Amino acid sequence: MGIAWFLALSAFIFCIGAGGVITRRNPLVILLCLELMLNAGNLALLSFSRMVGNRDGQVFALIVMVVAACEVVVGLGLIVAMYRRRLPIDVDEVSELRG
Amino acid sequence: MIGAVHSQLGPFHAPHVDWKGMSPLLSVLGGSAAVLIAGLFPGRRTQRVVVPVLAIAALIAAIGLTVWIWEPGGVRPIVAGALSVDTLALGVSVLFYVAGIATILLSLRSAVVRECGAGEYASLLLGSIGGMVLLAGAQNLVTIFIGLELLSIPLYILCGSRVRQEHSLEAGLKYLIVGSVGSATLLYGLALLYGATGSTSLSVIGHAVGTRVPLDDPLVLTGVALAATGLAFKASIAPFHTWTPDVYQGAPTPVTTFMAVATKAAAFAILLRLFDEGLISDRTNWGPALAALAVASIVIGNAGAIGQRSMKRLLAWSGVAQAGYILAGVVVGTRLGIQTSAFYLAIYLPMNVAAFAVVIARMRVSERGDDMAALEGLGRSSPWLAWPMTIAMLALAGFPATAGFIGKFYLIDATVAGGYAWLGVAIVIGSMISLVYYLRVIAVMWMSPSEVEVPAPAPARASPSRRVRSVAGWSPEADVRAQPEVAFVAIACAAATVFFGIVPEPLLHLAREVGSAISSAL
Amino acid sequence: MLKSYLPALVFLALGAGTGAAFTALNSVLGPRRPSKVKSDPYECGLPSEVTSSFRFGISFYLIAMLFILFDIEVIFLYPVAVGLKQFGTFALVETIVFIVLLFVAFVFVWRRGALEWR
Amino acid sequence: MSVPLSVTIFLPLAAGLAGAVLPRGWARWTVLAAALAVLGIAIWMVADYPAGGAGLRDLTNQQWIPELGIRYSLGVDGLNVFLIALTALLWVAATAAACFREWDRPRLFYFHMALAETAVLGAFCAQDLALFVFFFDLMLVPFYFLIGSWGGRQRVRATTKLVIYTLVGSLLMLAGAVALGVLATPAGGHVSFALPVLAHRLVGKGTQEWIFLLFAAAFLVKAPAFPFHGWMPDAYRAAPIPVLVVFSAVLSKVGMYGFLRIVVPLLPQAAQHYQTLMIVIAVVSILYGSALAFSQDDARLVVGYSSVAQLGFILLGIFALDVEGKGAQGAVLQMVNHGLVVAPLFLIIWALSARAGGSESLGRMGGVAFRAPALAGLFLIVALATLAMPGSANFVGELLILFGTFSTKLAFGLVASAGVALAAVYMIRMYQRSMHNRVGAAVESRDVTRGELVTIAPLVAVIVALGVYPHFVVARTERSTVRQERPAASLEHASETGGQASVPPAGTAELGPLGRAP
Repeated sequence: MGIAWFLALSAFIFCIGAGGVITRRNPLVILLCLELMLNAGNLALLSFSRMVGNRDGQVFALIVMVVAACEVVVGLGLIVAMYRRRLPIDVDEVSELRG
Repeated sequence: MIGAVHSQLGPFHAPHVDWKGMSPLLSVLGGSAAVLIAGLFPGRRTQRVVVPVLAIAALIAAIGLTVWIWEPGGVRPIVAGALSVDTLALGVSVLFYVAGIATILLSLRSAVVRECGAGEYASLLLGSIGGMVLLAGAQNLVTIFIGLELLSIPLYILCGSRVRQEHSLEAGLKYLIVGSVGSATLLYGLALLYGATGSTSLSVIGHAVGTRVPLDDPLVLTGVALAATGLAFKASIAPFHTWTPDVYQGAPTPVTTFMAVATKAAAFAILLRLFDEGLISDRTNWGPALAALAVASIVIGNAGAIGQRSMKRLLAWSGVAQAGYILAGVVVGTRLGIQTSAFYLAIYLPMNVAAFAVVIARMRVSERGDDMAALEGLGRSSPWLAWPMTIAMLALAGFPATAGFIGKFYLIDATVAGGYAWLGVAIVIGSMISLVYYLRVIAVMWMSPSEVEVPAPAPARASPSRRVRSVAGWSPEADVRAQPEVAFVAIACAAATVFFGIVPEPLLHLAREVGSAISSAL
Repeated sequence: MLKSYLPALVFLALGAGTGAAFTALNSVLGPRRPSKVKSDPYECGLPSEVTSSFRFGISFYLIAMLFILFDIEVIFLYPVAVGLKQFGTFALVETIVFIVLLFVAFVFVWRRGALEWR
Repeated sequence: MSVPLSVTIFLPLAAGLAGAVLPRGWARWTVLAAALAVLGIAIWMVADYPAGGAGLRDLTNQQWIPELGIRYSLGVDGLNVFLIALTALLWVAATAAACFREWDRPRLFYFHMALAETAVLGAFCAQDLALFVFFFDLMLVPFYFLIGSWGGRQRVRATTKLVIYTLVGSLLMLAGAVALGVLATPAGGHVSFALPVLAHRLVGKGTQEWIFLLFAAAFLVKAPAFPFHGWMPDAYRAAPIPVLVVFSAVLSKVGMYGFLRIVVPLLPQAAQHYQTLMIVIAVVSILYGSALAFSQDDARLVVGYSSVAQLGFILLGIFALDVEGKGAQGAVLQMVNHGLVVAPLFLIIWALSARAGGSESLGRMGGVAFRAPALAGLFLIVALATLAMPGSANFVGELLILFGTFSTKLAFGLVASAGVALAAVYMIRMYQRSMHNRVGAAVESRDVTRGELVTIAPLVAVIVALGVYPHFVVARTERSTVRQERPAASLEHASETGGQASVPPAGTAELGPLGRAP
């Protein structure tokens, strides 16, 4: 089966993640959706690396995984800190003043 | 690890590493690790003296090394195929270092350092600067991504570093979410570019697009669009700017200062790198789109700033507008345009830092916080703060005898010469709108009946600082007492703004050398 | 060559459409009938003792996050481990530098008392 | 031969800075001394300027920003020598008038006054387009502070309105100036903003036209001419009198000067193309200004609207574009005259309001003349000069303007000449209401104080002198002015005779190339 299907899948996952980030309110779920977006990128990288036949994409994917982990940890840290401050954990309530 | 990027399974050649060229980056990152460890040692002197001195020393060393390896024209690869040093990278990195020094000076007495610890604070700051330097010198999609993340993640933490302040945490979380969306979008765009051209090296991509790969290749187009979007988030270009006011307001003000000047410079450095060097051949496709973004930023930013009372939000909105001006230079894509963007980034630093320094100084003594009312009657009570703010506002509005005037002049020059005259007109119209709010700030300082302001610590700040652990054991009164270093930063930046408004030649000369870095420019 | 991309773009649009459509549908016509049974953490077995207000200790989250970080860093060792022979000393040196940096981080975490279970 | 122009220009600023650091009481005297010194230099300049001279003198011409092709080049010719003298004279008057009052934050006040003088002198002397724009915009900053910090009621609103109005124009002009400099650059040539160079590199007609509109916007707002005068009433009401003196008498002239120095010579075809439009604006300003001046009760606004009308005349003269350049000569003469009459008018209003219990409404004044014959006499002279009584220099000026207009646009000239009559109406009305009539409620009349005499009398003396010997000005401005107008005027001549006249570059006759060396 062609490369196109992998790309299609990754695009699909990316869109789901993006949609989730936009619509969801719970920061934990939003972090999950961010992971989806990043890993969609990973899938694209890997399939491309397969297509063009060099390993750059794979190494890129490795690095992305680590970066994603760091982001999530920072996000969790902030959320935990907010729990400790008993703040509302809802990104809409989170901003009292918008744009 | 970057070395491994180019390794086939065949015989592996260790990439050539030019340590001289990498020395500034090493000094910054080494400094980051050093202050982190230094911050572990308890005691007032370590926190107040040793750590900031170490950090500033690292930054000054970086500046010195940059000057040492500065040579106009031509690109010197530092790590083969991943990182290179040219005048563009070096030029903007000097901006990062200066912004870093200013930030450390501004935060000497601020509550952030007390709440998250001096070592962590300085280390995160230096780490972020390291990421910016990496980004500015990136020759490779992977390096771009690493640099961007190394830049962003410490900033997420710094935004939330006032763990006892709800706004701060919220700002951190919000910035994390929006920033990560930006990174993910950028990543996907980079992935598509890689897929289209089969390489992660900018130069290879640049050659491939238009020759091997057609200009209208769907992958290239989608990739460029997504990458532009991702970077627009970082540079807070409308319509991807919505996070800016909230985050700027919530974050600790020194951090806001840093984000306002350094992050913007880094984002534009990579925008220049990616579009005016890597994808210049595809300009016919991305040119109009970026031009539209620029106009949107100019209009939305200026319109949004009009209604603001909070100085930090006002500066955030004006930052969106100024991003639009700078983007105009990127759109033009000529060497003149690149020089203009570089020059404007350079003068944008003193203008904004001066304004933020005054805001910080006021926030510490006035219970009105960053509200515009905190500046009321400043011209009478403390002209040494009022003048820097006045000069900063006049410069941002583009009045003559300030660097802002030369910047506007240069921008319009570049746009007209580059065949984007209408963009120049858009800049002019934007400046007209911006007068409304810049002048209001000046009016509040000089023309409203002043009232005697008794310096009193804002309760929100005084109460937590009592509960500070031994990490930072000095009294909140330190905030209330005169803040020589803040005044110094403000006055120095204002002086620089005026100086470069009257004698811009040296800066313009540097800008031309920076422009000479990008050889592919029209 | 170009043809093979078109499905991707089609799916990009499709994906966006579906994602939006489903979330919209959910919010519009998704029935909301919360019941005791549904809200229970376990469908069967004994009713769980854990009350909703229960929280793990903060230090649990702390340790967990540190674990994720240090654990994920190991990824970088794999590519080197695969072909250390071809890579030779350069990769070895790089790896050592990397581990030293990790060690700095570890020292920091340890001295800052993040590892004590409070 | 004489003092370098840079010294003349930056002397006031230096004095202002010195005053800002010296003890509180000294500021006024340092600034006043500097103004007097500048006046002395200016008088020397005028005296030294040969009748019938045309070339630029006292040239200063150095690199400033070669990167952008901007040069720091200054020069004096017949066109601006009298405007410089006017500026110096009126600043002395205004500063002296200010010295007799106590001001809050005096050091700041006098610093801004000095900065303003520097900026105005710079704008008049600049021979480089970018440098002109630089000073033109810089003028705004001190006046923003002067009106906003020391003005009357609603001063902040007024000054903000003023700055936004004028800077919108200035920014458009900035865009126009840069566009002109860049588009005029021949392929491979270096961009240059030096006026003589630009006069050689005329851009295409289409380009000229849109750039012309940008410049016109800036200068008409500054004037102010009819549709762009929205800021005028508020600003005039709010401004403190010494500031208002220089503001109304000098700053409005900078706009008109800009037309003569930049627009007409550099954009001749556009000037020709928009001649009718500009003349219509001028005539409407004359009629509108006169009408409103007649209906105002606030003495300041009577003068304010009268200057709208007067500037209409000047604009009319500039765009008469007659071959002999009569209109332009009249315009230059009229710039000087108007400055000379407006300044004492405001000072007299100040004196009157001091007698009428601080009120400046004509309704509250009246009957002052009985016990103040000297003041009344001064006022009468100024009023007669304003309404262009035969024998006053204003009469000559308006006559020249009208002659120029008759020779090109007869109909408009006839309409405009109605303005002369209207001027008589509103000036005499103002004089009667304030001086004669029934004694106002709160009026306690007394004759001129020493301070008032010192500030007003010299100006009146100059008015009389010019009235006696206007040729002094005309002879010195003639050739420079005609030279500025020649390209556009000859164009018109060509269009009349149907022939295609070649456009001789303006302002380069006796002048080496100022452009940046390649």
